Amino acid sequence: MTTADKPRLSRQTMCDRLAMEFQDGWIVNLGVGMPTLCSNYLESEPDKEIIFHSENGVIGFGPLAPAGEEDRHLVNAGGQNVVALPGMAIVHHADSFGIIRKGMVDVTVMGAYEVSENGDFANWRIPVRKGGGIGGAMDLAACAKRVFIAMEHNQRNGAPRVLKQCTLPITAPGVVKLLATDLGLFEITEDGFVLREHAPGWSPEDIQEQTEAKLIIADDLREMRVRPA
Amino acid sequence: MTTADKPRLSRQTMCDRLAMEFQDGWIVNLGVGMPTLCSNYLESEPDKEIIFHSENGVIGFGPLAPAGEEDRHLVNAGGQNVVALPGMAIVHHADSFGIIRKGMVDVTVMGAYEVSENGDFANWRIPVRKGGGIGGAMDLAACAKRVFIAMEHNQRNGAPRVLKQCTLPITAPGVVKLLATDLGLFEITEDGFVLREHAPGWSPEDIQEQTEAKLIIADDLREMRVRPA
Amino acid sequence: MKNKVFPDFDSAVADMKDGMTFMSPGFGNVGLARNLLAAVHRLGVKDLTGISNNAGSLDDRVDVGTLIEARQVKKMICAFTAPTHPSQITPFVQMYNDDELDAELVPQGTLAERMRAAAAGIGAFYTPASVGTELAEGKEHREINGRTYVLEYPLPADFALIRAYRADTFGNLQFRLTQRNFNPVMAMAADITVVEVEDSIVEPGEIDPDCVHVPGIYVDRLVKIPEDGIWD
Amino acid sequence: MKNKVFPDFDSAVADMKDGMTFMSPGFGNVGLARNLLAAVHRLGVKDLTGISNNAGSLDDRVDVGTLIEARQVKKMICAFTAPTHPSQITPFVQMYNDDELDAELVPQGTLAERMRAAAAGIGAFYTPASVGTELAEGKEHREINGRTYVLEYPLPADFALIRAYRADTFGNLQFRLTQRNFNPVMAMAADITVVEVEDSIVEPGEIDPDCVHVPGIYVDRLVKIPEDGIWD
Repeated sequence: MTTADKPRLSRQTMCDRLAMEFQDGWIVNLGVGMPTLCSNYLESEPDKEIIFHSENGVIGFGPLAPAGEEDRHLVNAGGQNVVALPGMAIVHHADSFGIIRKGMVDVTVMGAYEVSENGDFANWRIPVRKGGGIGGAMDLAACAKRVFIAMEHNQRNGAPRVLKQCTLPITAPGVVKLLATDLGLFEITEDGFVLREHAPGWSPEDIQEQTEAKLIIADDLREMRVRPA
Repeated sequence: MTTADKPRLSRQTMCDRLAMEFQDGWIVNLGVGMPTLCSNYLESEPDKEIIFHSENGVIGFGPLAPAGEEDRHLVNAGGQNVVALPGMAIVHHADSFGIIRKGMVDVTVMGAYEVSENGDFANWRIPVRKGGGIGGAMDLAACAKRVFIAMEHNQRNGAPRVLKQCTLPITAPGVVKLLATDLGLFEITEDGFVLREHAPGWSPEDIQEQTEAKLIIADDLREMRVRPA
Repeated sequence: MKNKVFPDFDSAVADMKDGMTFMSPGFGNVGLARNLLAAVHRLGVKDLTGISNNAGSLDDRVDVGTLIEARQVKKMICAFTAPTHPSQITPFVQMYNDDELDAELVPQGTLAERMRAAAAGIGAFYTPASVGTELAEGKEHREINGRTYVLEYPLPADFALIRAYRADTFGNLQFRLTQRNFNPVMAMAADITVVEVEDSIVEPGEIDPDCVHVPGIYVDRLVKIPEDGIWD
Repeated sequence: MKNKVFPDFDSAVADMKDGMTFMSPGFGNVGLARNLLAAVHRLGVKDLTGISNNAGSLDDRVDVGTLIEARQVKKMICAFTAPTHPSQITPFVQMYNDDELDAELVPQGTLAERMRAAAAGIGAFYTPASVGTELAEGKEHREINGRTYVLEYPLPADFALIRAYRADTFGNLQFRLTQRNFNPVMAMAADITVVEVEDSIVEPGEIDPDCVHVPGIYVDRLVKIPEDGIWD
């Protein structure tokens, strides 16, 4: 069986793995799209209290509102109706980004088009298209305590997204700490780009084959965890 | 009778005259001390609605609280207990100075040690003393739409306070629009320092004698008004 | 004192002129002044510059995109100048790609802070957002305490078109939950602030002074949304 | 989750160290955390830098002046370094005149905005206040749109000693009327924010999320003022 045929991790597994890193009491900002799946994982660790922050100025909101129970004035960063939790607070947009710029967000999880081995990432602009959609990504990327990325390891045509250097305009330089792809978990350290966990059935060599960045194989390399150690 | 013996205007008259200039709907900030007397005049023009702003973030407060009816959480810039009016709003200190710096205060009335003919004034520091008490005066002086000053015309030893140039460190350059002293009303115009109204019994020459600044005598010079035209 | 309560949306924006700059709040379809945008659409003023988080959505509802599609807008200053999904070719995206409209892309936090600077009389400020990216190119950089920042300037506007939940006749405003978003900074940054009110316009004194989100001194005009107005 | 409610004032400031910077709010004797200041006095830490609108009053009540008189403060950053009336020779004024203490005089609006910059991650900002005066000497000037501004830097602190009216156990704060003054910006600017609460510390959910003045994420410690505490 060629590597191209081997089964890859699901998006939920990728996000579960990142969410596993969240610590009790952390302030977490989840980007629109795939990263919102991180909140599903947290149901499996009910003792871990996470405070969700969204750019539009809501701190401490809950899960998606059940159909029929939406409050039309309460949405998350993706515009989805969420539930109010006790202790929730609202601030305006300028104050919300004050929270971000002060570095109070413990982790932001975002999607990306590309990540490079030095921690750059790109998620706002494709050069063939005019303009871009930056939203709050640059503020979050520059200022959150940690930037985690959840991203498919390859483009649809198979080309690698994990590069020596980003080809697309970057969102912030050198900020990515942790990357989950459908092939594994990667940590960006001072020594370089470290493969920490791999998808079942994928060898380090298989993964390097799909990766332009030079992988350092962790001494304690293991299969991608789906539950905390 | 020498000019030194002639009767001078009271502090209340000086402040009445300045308050007469306030227009309906103006946002007014009154400095601690003499300027607070301006609010007494407004009782005589009940149709004129003035919105009082104070540095500590209160907008639209009323007169001093009657004894026994003080709310210990509600004070003006002088720390005096005032009455809440309907429509009052509270903001924090940084937002309160945002109001000031945006230029929303239509007039600030302050006391001063010295005013010069070009509109400089000094009210925060005496050189023989270390340090100064600047409070919110520099922000207000630099940013209010109009700066009015209420000040005794002479020092206790008779030396003039209305000068060609301030001798004390200034609070802001060239901002004074209107000055009321116990000798008259003075307007600072592009042409110079204009005597508009004089205390009863005081001739322009009498007043010039007490003034280092070069007075321009208004064509329509008149006695200090105590009621609107 | 000046009456701030207007009978309808059209009279509340009637003095908007060609070439003016307007601010339109809203995030995730919440907190937009759709009735006021519809009135600006009916007014037909042209060559507007719009300041908004995005430049309209694909649905049929009135938003900034309505003015763009009617060719009333010459420039947008916003945080999204390309669709978040390639399929979302809004009128704005089409016209921007065809060079029929200008746009300035601003990171969302910088967008909000530039409005706040205009609201607070700040001449300019340094932010760490966008440093090291294409959006910081040509901007002044400065290292402060070992960190690099870019210099950003205030973003004022002639009009802010605001949606509030509740107001008093003096203009004190309250918002509900994430309806607040850009509304307060826009209301405070603009020269003329016009507000459409969802719940009620009450007498002064009925809103707790400790729970005012925007003091009435920033607010010029209020219109209660009628039952047959645009609500969502 | 971390318990933010402390049993007494002394335990809430016990880890304050010599040489630290603290913020103390209050304006016109309203909104000062007198119980926490008294605890810092009992703790006896020295070489503190204080950030406050003024540096203590002449009355017998506990305020920043209490720490100054006890020689716990090496420097004050404030808007009043001389008495407003020549007769008001406070311990601070005496010590400052005798060069036993350092002070930095900052215009009140600049003081508040420098804290706000620290709270909002702004690297520096330009303000028109103090331009053309002695207090702007040596500072960087810049002309922006025909107006001259001076550059000012953020003012952070290790501790903020806050007085609130009401709180929930998560740390969401509410203030009453002009008690608010510097409290929110200080609470948001400091590393560790300690709050003495007048009315009650309630369960999360009891404070309306639309009427929170300082979100709980900024607040580290809460102490309810006991009946025999310092109230005014």
